[in-house]
Amino acid sequence: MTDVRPTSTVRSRHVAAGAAIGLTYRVVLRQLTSRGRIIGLSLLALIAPLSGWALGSANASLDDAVRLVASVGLGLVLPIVSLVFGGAALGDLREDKTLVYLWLRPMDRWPIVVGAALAAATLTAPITIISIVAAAVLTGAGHGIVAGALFATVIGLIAYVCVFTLFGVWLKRFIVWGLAYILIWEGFIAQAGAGVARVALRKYTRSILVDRTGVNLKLADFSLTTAVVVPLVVAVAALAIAAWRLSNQDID
Amino acid sequence: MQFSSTRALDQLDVSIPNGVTGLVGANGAGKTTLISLALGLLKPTNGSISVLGLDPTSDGPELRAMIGYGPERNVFPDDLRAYDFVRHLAEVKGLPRDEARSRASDSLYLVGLGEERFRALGTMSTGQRQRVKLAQAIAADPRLIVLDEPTDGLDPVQRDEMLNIIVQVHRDFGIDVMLSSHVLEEVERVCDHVVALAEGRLVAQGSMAELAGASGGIELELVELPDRPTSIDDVAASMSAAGVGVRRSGTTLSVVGLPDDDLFDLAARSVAEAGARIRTLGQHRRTLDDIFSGPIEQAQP
Amino acid sequence: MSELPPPTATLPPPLPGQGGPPAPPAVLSGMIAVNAVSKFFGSVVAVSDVSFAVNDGVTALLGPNGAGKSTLFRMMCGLTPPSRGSVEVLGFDPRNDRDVRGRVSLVPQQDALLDHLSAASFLEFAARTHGVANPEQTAMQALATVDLADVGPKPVGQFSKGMRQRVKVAAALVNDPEVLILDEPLTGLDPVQRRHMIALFHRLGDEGRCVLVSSHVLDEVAKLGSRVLVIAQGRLVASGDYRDLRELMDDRAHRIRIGTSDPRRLATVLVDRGLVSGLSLDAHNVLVDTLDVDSLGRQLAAISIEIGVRLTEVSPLDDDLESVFRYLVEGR
Amino acid sequence: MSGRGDAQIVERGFQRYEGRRSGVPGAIRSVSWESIKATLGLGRPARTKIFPVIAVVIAYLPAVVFVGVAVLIPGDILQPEEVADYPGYYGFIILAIVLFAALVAPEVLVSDRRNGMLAMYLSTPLDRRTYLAAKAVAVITTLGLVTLGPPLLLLIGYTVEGAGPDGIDGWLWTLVRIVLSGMAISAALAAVSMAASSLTDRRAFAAIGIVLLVLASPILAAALVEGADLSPSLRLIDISTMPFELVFRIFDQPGNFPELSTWSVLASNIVWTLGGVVVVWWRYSKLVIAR
Repeated sequence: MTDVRPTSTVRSRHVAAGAAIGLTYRVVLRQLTSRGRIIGLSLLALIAPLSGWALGSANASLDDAVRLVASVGLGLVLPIVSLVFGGAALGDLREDKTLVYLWLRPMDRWPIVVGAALAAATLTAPITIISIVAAAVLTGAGHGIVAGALFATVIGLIAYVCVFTLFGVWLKRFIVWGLAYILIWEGFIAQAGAGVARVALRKYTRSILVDRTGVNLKLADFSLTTAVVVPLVVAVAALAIAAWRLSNQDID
Repeated sequence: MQFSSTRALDQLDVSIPNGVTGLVGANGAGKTTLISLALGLLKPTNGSISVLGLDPTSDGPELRAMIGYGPERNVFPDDLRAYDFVRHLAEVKGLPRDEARSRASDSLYLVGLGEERFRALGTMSTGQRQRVKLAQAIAADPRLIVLDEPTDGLDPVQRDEMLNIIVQVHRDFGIDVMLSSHVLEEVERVCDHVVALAEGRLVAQGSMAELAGASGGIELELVELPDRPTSIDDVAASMSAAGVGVRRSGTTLSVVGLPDDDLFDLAARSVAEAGARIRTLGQHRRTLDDIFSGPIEQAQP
Repeated sequence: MSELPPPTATLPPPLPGQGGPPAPPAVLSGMIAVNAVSKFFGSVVAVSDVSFAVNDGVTALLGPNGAGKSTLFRMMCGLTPPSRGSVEVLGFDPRNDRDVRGRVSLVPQQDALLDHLSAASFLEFAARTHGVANPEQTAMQALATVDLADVGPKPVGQFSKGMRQRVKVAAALVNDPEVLILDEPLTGLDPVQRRHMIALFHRLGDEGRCVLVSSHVLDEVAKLGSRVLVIAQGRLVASGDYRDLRELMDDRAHRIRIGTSDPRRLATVLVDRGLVSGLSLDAHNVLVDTLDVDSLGRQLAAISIEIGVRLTEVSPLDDDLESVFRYLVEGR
Repeated sequence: MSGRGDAQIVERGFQRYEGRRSGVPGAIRSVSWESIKATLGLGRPARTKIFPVIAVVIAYLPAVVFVGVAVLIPGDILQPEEVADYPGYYGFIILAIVLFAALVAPEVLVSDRRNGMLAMYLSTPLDRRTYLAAKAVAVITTLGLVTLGPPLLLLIGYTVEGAGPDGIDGWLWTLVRIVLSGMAISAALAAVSMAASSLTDRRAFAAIGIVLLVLASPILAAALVEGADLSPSLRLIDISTMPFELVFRIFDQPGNFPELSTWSVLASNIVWTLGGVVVVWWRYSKLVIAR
């Protein structure tokens, strides 16, 4: 038994939450920025401004413009881009079995989840905001549609990214489940009735747009405060669940 | 052989005879490049190569139909059954359907996977999957099989079984084997011929007897005895008194300076006088490890 | 037969079914303490009722593929909870105690690295996530320790299997760990790299760290040190110095090959003296089985001189680690 | 009772194979057949059969209905042309074809790269060129199931019912046109879906990419031509309409976009097909195979 016992007191140290968020943010951001993914999603997002422009040049009505921004922008581009980045933030690390380099560390769990969500948002924001706001502008419908689109996208972005970060932590095939939520749940089931609609983020982002433009869309009748507060609460709850799940699941 | 920036193989001239040949060398020494050249998957920048009398650069497909290959990576289609995996690849190598079907079963029986041959590859252990790889390599009746680290990831018991099958493939079925490995003891045990590479250059080539054999002098390992604490020192002293060179490391004495037979007699006498206990005695043998650590280590960056 | 040193190796007591209810096992303690741990994945029993303690120095964990080694390692790092029993590292539960995770390092078996980072930035990231004071310098030092100083800026994704393995070990050194767990760290390394790595483990063990290594390359593990834990089919089969383990297997004869100028004469004398329990002859050798390896070793030289035959080889065939491993694991 | 001495132990272990080997053509055939079986889920767990079955049902159902209607209703109340002519038929089953295209190529190309089979294939008589040829044959053949099968069923149905094209040469000419159309659609969609499948290592992304490409291009084309009323020839960039437009031209009918010349429609199809092939070859020639 050699006498050189590592002095355990000196070495036990831990990483502060702020530093942990920063470290996770940087590594996840580098992990997410892959050329193929960004180009692909930008092309997808292109549909919004293009169809906006098509509508604009045929000088369509405000109703058509709002319906377009709500369906193509808030209903397709925003959730799918959020899914790919939000889900992959921790989902890729889990699949590549590199999460252990964040998990087996003297760090709390919640900063890891927050850092990952921030990284996903950093990439989702430019693509979604630019494309949806551009679509709103190109429709030339005015009446606050641009401000409404921007406001709805920002709120929706926060909620969708956090929810899909939770998908990435919890579900193995997060892409398939994410698409199922977007296309089937929000796309069909949530259209069925007001009760079900309450559990679909799309209804809240539409309500923000409706409130700003005065156009009333089907099933988008939440007040502005609910339409803003509920998604943010959902976002925080999703991150909390993700942090809890991260410390209680098996890590490869 | 020149890659864009690195010279993978450098004026290599090597001839590999029949039998089981071991390909050893540090990581990045050019083993995989040499194997790829032999299979016609890479073209040499200059120089020529002939395998089984054919030139891989021009008649690659015909050659690859006669060579069984076991890649290093252990990645498999999980939901494919072992039997289908072997049968399909035998068909791709040109065997008619029913011939491929019966040979697939035969090969899987030969590697000891008779009962498990209809199980999906995803449900198999690393050991079993290595054996499926070998079965696939021999199924299409090749004249040569090339195995890239066939015992990688196997535990000692599995490794023994795999090595015995490889020896059997050559001895009983007359198929020549070229295998690369990092475990030199394995190569010493199984191979008749060795090619050692470092930095793309040939470092050693020859039969196992030439490369790793007796190299003069004897080694005597004793056991410390509580009731005779000085027994080892006494043996060492009496041997060096006889005027031979004695080098001690721990409880092992390396003795040189006389023909081996005289050294053996001297050793026996010294041990008997000191009442020491022999654990091992034998000629000093050069191992692949010595070859490996010699020039190859200097070449190591 | 002289008094052997008290065996430091232990074979687990016979299974409860065979000899009366066993006394409740004492709670073990040490840098790593595993007490009555079992782990089930659905109906598959990965680890069943294993108890052992590991202290400083290098200890080798051996066992066939699928015996539960990786599962045990993951429980020691808290990556997965035990189904029953408890695991403590440096006195804390690795799964829930945040700070102990800074004092433990794992080199995982799977080949997973942050491929887009360069070796230097990956190690710097590893150091920062451990809250190390000077991450850049620690990273450089770790790179140098594994002989990768000159490829620091290159992205890890382009590294060969051996270099990636060394980066993983370096990443486990940046936090100056007290407990270092390495799951088959030697795979993919060539003999020279293996020798450097083993010398490194030795040094780490001598510095008072608890180094637990699993490997299939047994003759290299034997050089690591002689303390072994052998796991087979999820159970602890043996622990202690592997040479003592071989001695403990007194029910299994030692097989020795003796090269001599006159095998037949030597054989008859050995049988008369009752030193061997079985033998076979060939042109140059006598292959003997003996239950008293100590006496045979002491008398062999004297006998050969007495009957005038030359002794050219004495090779024990089954007391190396690989044979010990096979005997322990066979039939289990 | 002594034995008759004719006992022998048959050494059954391992025989040399001296017979003929079928070389590269045989290799292509077996790889194609294995890929076709994989996509249709033959010899694999039931769950892999769901999508192929759905696609086939969607594709053949309308044909069965039309033939049924034409057979059941006596006399010729319904002229076959009114019910469904061959080019028009594709309008009913475009969803099945797109679904199949998004399913087949990712399964056939992407999985080989992820599960080590590509490294195994390249150690056989196949090289990258012949491997891709085998895969192309597999994709085109499987797509043929939904692009060639249904119209043939229509032809047979009508002929049996006596409402088929008149005269042997008329019948043969229609058959040739059907085969030509089926192949044109399969080739274009195969090339494009294989290109998408060679750009990503995740089957899900490849499938999404194909579906989005096929859905997005008509929107894009419509936006450019109608929205900004640029020149109608910009519609040629629409991968999901042009092949079917070509079918109309093969049956020398004006089709949905008469303003586009047949040559330009054909050219668009060829450009899409060759473009796909170029992308696949560019990716696979650069691919570093980890053995």
